[in-house]
Amino acid sequence: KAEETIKIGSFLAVTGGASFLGDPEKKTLDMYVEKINSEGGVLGRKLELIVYDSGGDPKKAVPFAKRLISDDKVDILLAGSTTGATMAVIPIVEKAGIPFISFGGAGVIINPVKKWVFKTPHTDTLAVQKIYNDMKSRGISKIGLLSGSGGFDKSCRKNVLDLADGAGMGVVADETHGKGDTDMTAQITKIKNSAGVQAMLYCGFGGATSIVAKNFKQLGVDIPHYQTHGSASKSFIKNADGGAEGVRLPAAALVVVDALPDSHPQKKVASAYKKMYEAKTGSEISSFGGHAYDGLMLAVEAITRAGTTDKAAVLAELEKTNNFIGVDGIYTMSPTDHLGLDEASFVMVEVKDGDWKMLK
Amino acid sequence: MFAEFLQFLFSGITVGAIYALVGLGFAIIYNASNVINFAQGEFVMLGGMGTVFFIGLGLPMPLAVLLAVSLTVIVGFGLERFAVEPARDAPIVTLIIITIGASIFLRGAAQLVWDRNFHSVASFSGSDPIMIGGASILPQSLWILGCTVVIVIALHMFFNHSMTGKSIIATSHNPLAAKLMGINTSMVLLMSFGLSALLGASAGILIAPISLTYTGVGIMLGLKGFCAAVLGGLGKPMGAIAGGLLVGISEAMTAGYISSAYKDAVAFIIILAVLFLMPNGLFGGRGTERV
Amino acid sequence: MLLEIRNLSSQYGRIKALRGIDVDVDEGELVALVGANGAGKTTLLRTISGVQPASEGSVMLAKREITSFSSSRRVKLGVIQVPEGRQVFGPMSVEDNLILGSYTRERAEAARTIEEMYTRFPVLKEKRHQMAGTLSGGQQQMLTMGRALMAKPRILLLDEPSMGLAPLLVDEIFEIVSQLRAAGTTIFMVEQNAFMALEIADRAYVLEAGQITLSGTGKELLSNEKVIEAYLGI
Amino acid sequence: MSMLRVENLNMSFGGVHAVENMSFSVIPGTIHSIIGPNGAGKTTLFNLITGVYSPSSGRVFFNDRDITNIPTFELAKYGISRTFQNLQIFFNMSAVENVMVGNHLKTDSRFLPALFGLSSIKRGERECRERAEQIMCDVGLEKFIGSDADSMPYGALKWLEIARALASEPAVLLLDEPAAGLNPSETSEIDDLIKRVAEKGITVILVEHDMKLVMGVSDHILVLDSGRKLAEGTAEEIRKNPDVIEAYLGHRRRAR
Amino acid sequence: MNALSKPETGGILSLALVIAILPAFLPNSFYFDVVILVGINAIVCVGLNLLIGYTGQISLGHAGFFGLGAYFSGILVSIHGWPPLVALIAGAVFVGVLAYILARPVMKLRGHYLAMGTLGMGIVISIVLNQEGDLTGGPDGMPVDAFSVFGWEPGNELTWYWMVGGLLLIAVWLALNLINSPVGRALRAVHGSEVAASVAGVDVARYKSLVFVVSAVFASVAGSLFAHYSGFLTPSEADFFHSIELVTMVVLGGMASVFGAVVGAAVLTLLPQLLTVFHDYEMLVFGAAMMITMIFMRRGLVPTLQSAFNRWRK
Ligand SMILES: Nc1ncnc2c1ncn2[C@@H]1O[C@H](COP(=O)(O)OP(=O)(O)OP(=O)(O)O)[C@@H](O)[C@H]1O
Ligand SMILES: Nc1ncnc2c1ncn2[C@@H]1O[C@H](COP(=O)(O)OP(=O)(O)OP(=O)(O)O)[C@@H](O)[C@H]1O
Ligand SMILES: [Mg+2]
Ligand SMILES: [Mg+2]
Repeated sequence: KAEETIKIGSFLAVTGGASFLGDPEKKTLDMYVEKINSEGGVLGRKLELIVYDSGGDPKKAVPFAKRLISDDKVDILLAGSTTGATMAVIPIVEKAGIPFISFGGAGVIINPVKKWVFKTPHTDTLAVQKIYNDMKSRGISKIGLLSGSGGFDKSCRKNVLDLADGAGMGVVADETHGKGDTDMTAQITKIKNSAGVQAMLYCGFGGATSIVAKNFKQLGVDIPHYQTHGSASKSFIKNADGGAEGVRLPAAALVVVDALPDSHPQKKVASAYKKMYEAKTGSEISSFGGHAYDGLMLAVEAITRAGTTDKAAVLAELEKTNNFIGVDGIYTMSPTDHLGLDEASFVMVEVKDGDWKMLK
Repeated sequence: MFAEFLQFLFSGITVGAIYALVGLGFAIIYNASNVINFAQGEFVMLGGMGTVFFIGLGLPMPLAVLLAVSLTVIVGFGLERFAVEPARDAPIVTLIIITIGASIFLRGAAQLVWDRNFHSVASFSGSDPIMIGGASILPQSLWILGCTVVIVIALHMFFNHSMTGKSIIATSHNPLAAKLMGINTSMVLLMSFGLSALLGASAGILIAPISLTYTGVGIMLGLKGFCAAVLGGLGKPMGAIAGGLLVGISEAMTAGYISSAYKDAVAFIIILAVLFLMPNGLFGGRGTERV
Repeated sequence: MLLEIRNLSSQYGRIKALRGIDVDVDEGELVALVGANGAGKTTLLRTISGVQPASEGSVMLAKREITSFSSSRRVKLGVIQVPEGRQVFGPMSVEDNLILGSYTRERAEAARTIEEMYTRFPVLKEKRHQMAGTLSGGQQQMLTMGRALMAKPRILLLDEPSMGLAPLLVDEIFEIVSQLRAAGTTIFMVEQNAFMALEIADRAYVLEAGQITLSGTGKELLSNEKVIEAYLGI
Repeated sequence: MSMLRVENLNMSFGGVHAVENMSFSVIPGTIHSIIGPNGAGKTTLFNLITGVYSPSSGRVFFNDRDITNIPTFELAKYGISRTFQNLQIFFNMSAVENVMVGNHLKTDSRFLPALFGLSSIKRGERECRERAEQIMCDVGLEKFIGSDADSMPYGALKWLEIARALASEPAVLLLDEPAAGLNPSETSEIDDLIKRVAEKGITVILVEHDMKLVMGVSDHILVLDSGRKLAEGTAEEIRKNPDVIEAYLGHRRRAR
Repeated sequence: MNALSKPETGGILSLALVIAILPAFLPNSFYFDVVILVGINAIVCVGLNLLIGYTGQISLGHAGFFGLGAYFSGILVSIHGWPPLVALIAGAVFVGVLAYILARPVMKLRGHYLAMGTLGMGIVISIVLNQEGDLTGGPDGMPVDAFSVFGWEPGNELTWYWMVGGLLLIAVWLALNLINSPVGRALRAVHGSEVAASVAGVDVARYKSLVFVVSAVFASVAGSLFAHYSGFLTPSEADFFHSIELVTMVVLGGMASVFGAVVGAAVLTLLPQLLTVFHDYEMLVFGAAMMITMIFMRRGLVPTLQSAFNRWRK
């Protein structure tokens, strides 16, 4: 029936400690659903978006997922700002059999592959690989690791440790800080004083990224400082109060879109998204909203190709996604790859004069 | 080696002073009303976020600070009048729940009015670290320490040597008798919430350059501030300072020498150990209940 | 009349504790109030000092209607109550307790009065730095008395001042009450020690179940059959 | 033969000697009063005997067993019960339940049977309640049987405390100023009660400032002053003792 | 007949009735899910109320016991392959022993110091669950196998519903038994006056420990159930906010009221679901609702409504 809407269900960390993820994600979804509807919808049907605020709490995410599936009867889930919330609902999603595109960061979400679960953000695995490659090119082989205690932070830390051997890296210090900590000088001092340390890598996101950068500078540590795509937002640079200078990190092309050459395949998509987001919300883009953009577009693509919202058909089409250009990268999925991005979708950037500078 | 220790110490003192300032806010309200105000962390948030907001409007820093503090004090008054006063003689837990409700309410309101991003506030006097014995400390940390010392001395004088201060304490111990002495107890309560809000807001502004600020900043700080206040012995300004520093330093030392993964746990274990040995905190003294 | 109470009623929730009370206390008079447990004596004093709202009727002080005044305003006008049951500020020092008694007065004057109190109650001087909560029952009773006197009351409302006191001290308290009265302080006193109270009182009222049932001079009531049976236990 | 014996008991609170070198003994089945000026250490002595405080030094014996430092709840098993100068009522319970708590040691309070609501527990409860109601009637609280403690007047609460103490079927009952705040006719009811209790063979230790009451009921009187023993003897001896008159009674003849 | 006239018996029968007829009004599995969560929370709250409401001892750390029970089941069943029922009991025993060890020092604290002590205890537990990633999966959580007893599995929501409903009834029954026994009276006496209770022969420290352990075991069992029901655990089950939530349930429903605990759990579990219509105003409304209820019904929902009802009947 043409009148029937296509229901998109979502639960996001709109408030709470991870709201810097959920907030732009929600805004992006709202914005583009409206845009798509004004352009006639999908399969001639309007999209209907139902968003619940999980506050980033996995415990709250679970009942919302159940509610979306069995009460709201949505056709697809585009949800889960954090890894924790995503992981908590996976058993439900798998049991119910409904396509689920997560915006959670960690690789564990799709690795091992779960039948119904996809994700759009680059994994920390990719990020760590990218960072290791950059380090190797600078002759760095011994690093000190600092990580926060959130889900993403821990998963990232695990990757750093797991991939180290293969990449010929040695982790000589492994420090963590707590949620809401306001000072990491003790940890950084320890890293600084570890024997043979050549660079520091920080796994984490949110406000802590700036504090780490500030403390790093305050302590006058003079080794290279790496962070992850979790820090890829302008506020990281701004809030670090000068401490971000020289920090290197892998980021989506979206983050440095203005610096991209016109020939870059993502330039067009990313600029359009950036323009629209900034015009509509009046705030600066972050790469997190981009995850939601890609998720929505992937879903729309798959549904359009399938010509139906039948869940199995949409699942099959999602797995057939091929060279889809999103703001996070170019997706090519398969039944064994529910992310579809590779290391190439990251660009390595360095903070220079208060802005991102693309390396090479 | 010593430089490392010194660095941990500086780090601990900085964080500890922040906890202490928040803890002081708990102490003041407790002194007047025996209420533990779990919305204290939101005062800290309002101070910081308010300053960011007013600076964003293009106002100069001092004016923004003034307005942010005033805003917080007004919220403090409102909290007392509309949430705490009507439930004055309710049991401890009920009041805890009310103030937790208030903190959720205030956080929700702040998120609605402002955004949910992290913001920084410029340091008061530059951000070039000062080196002492091979360890570095930020000028802002010295600001925090300085203000903490001034505030605690002022509070100590106020509570122990001024009639108004004494009337606040008297009100908390025996509101009926306080009324019979001619103390306007409802005014005392109002003032104590205002004072505590003022302190919380100041803490929020002082630490914003170090810790960044956002609408959720009050949760963890409020909790740690509560630890500081209890550890030192409730209602004792000096105790809150000692408690804050103890928590801060033990966190930093644990992170430095034992395990950063368990630094929060160690801090709490120290608190538990202290309470087990001294059930009324470090400076709480003995109970005075007689039968 | 310094204190005029007309048709005063007060209640706790739905429990009526006072119904239509009329009481007069003249300038310089010592008036006693006797009654059984739960008769409403404390409630009457609380209503006069403003910590318990009146549901009906009026309280006048020196021809001035004060029914709607807050307790702190009444204290400023000199209405001072010594509450029942030793309401000291437990964790504060004895001295601080006394100082708080002079909350509404000048500091310098208060300093002088505190020395008076120490001469009147030497134990308090001895224990000036001790926490009030650790005093013995009788010592606390003296403290509340001293604390009230610190305010230089115009009318002193005493709620069972001799409760829990040693005989010697009971005598002393009554002695103090007589002295205060001789010095012109108006006193309205609730007392279970009906003998002594009626003996020194100019006039007295009997309160039963929230109503005044008898009144007269102290001597009259002392010889009243009903009073003797109900309150003197003979 | 003494029921309760105190030997060289000392208690000080940071410099204040509340009880100093106190020794005395109490003969079973008698009414033993302790009087003395305010702050003489009477309540402190009660607190030491009942284990609320532990003494700085000295011993307390009960039927020749050393009970110094035995925790309060254990002492209840020996049959020591008391009331408090500052009332300690369970305001979160009804009046009857207050008295039933007094009977705690005589009721079956094993955890698992209680948890599973075994009928033996239910039966015990019924009996306990009946006994409590009986005691309330005995002390004249029958009209408060259905009341909540927090709605009772002060005077009634004093009786409630006594009822609760009696519910434990004590061998010795310590009363701390039972008549304070009561008027003379109410005090004479206390007088009756104490006598009745003593008739049942319960030893009574009484702290009280109402001399009419004390002089009337006591078999033996101990006078304390500043934590020390000032005098000891029968009512007649005490009444005439010049030290006691000087420190405590005063010269004015009181209460008739 | 006599038993029926008692208010508690009436209460337990009404509760049973509600549980029995509720499924007829639940349109789909989502509603079952919410109601099952209500049941699990209610079990914790009934236990917690024994501690907070009746004995007057605050605990801001009970989610720690809930989380420990949950992880005990999760780890023993999913990693070590224990039978779930055995794991549940083992978890309860472990938590009981832990609570017993902690009880003596913790229960010595009073008022806000006790609040701090229990809060610290809960936080330490939650930090351990967060940090011991090899065992617990860390902050990302861990999946848990389905529940089964001798091969029987409560496959769908309806079976879970009956199971949790039954257990809730048992929990309420046990709690009522305890409260209406000498043990319960002793607990309330401890609340009223510790010194007077001990004069009456109540071993205050022992009773406090006892009720602490009982409430911890209730929480642990509910935690185990939750682990198997939800199939996934994260350390947030044990965190400070969950503890606060549990206490709020107890206080909101009504302290010293067993049915209050059940009602409180229901209200606070349902409320977030109802408030989703307010979108951005959700937190605002939630906070305001908490404050307003506690200000105007400070004894909690059930006791306030109960006395209003009694007055109306008179
Ligand atoms: N806070 C209260 N709430 C409810 N009822 C109360 C309260 N205070 C007193 N009452 C009731 O009011 C009545 C009068 O009490 P009040 O304390 O005035 O008596 P009283 O004459 O002072 O007695 P006492 O000699 O025991 O001090 C009593 O029945 C008492 O139970
Ligand atoms: N916990 C305490 N801390 C400090 N001093 C105390 C404490 N308890 C009692 N005292 C002191 O010990 C002395 C004896 O007090 P106690 O209460 O035993 O006197 P009492 O004989 O019962 O007097 P009253 O007849 O007035 O009740 C007093 O001087 C009192 O100040
Ligand atoms: Mg009275
Ligand atoms: Mg005494």
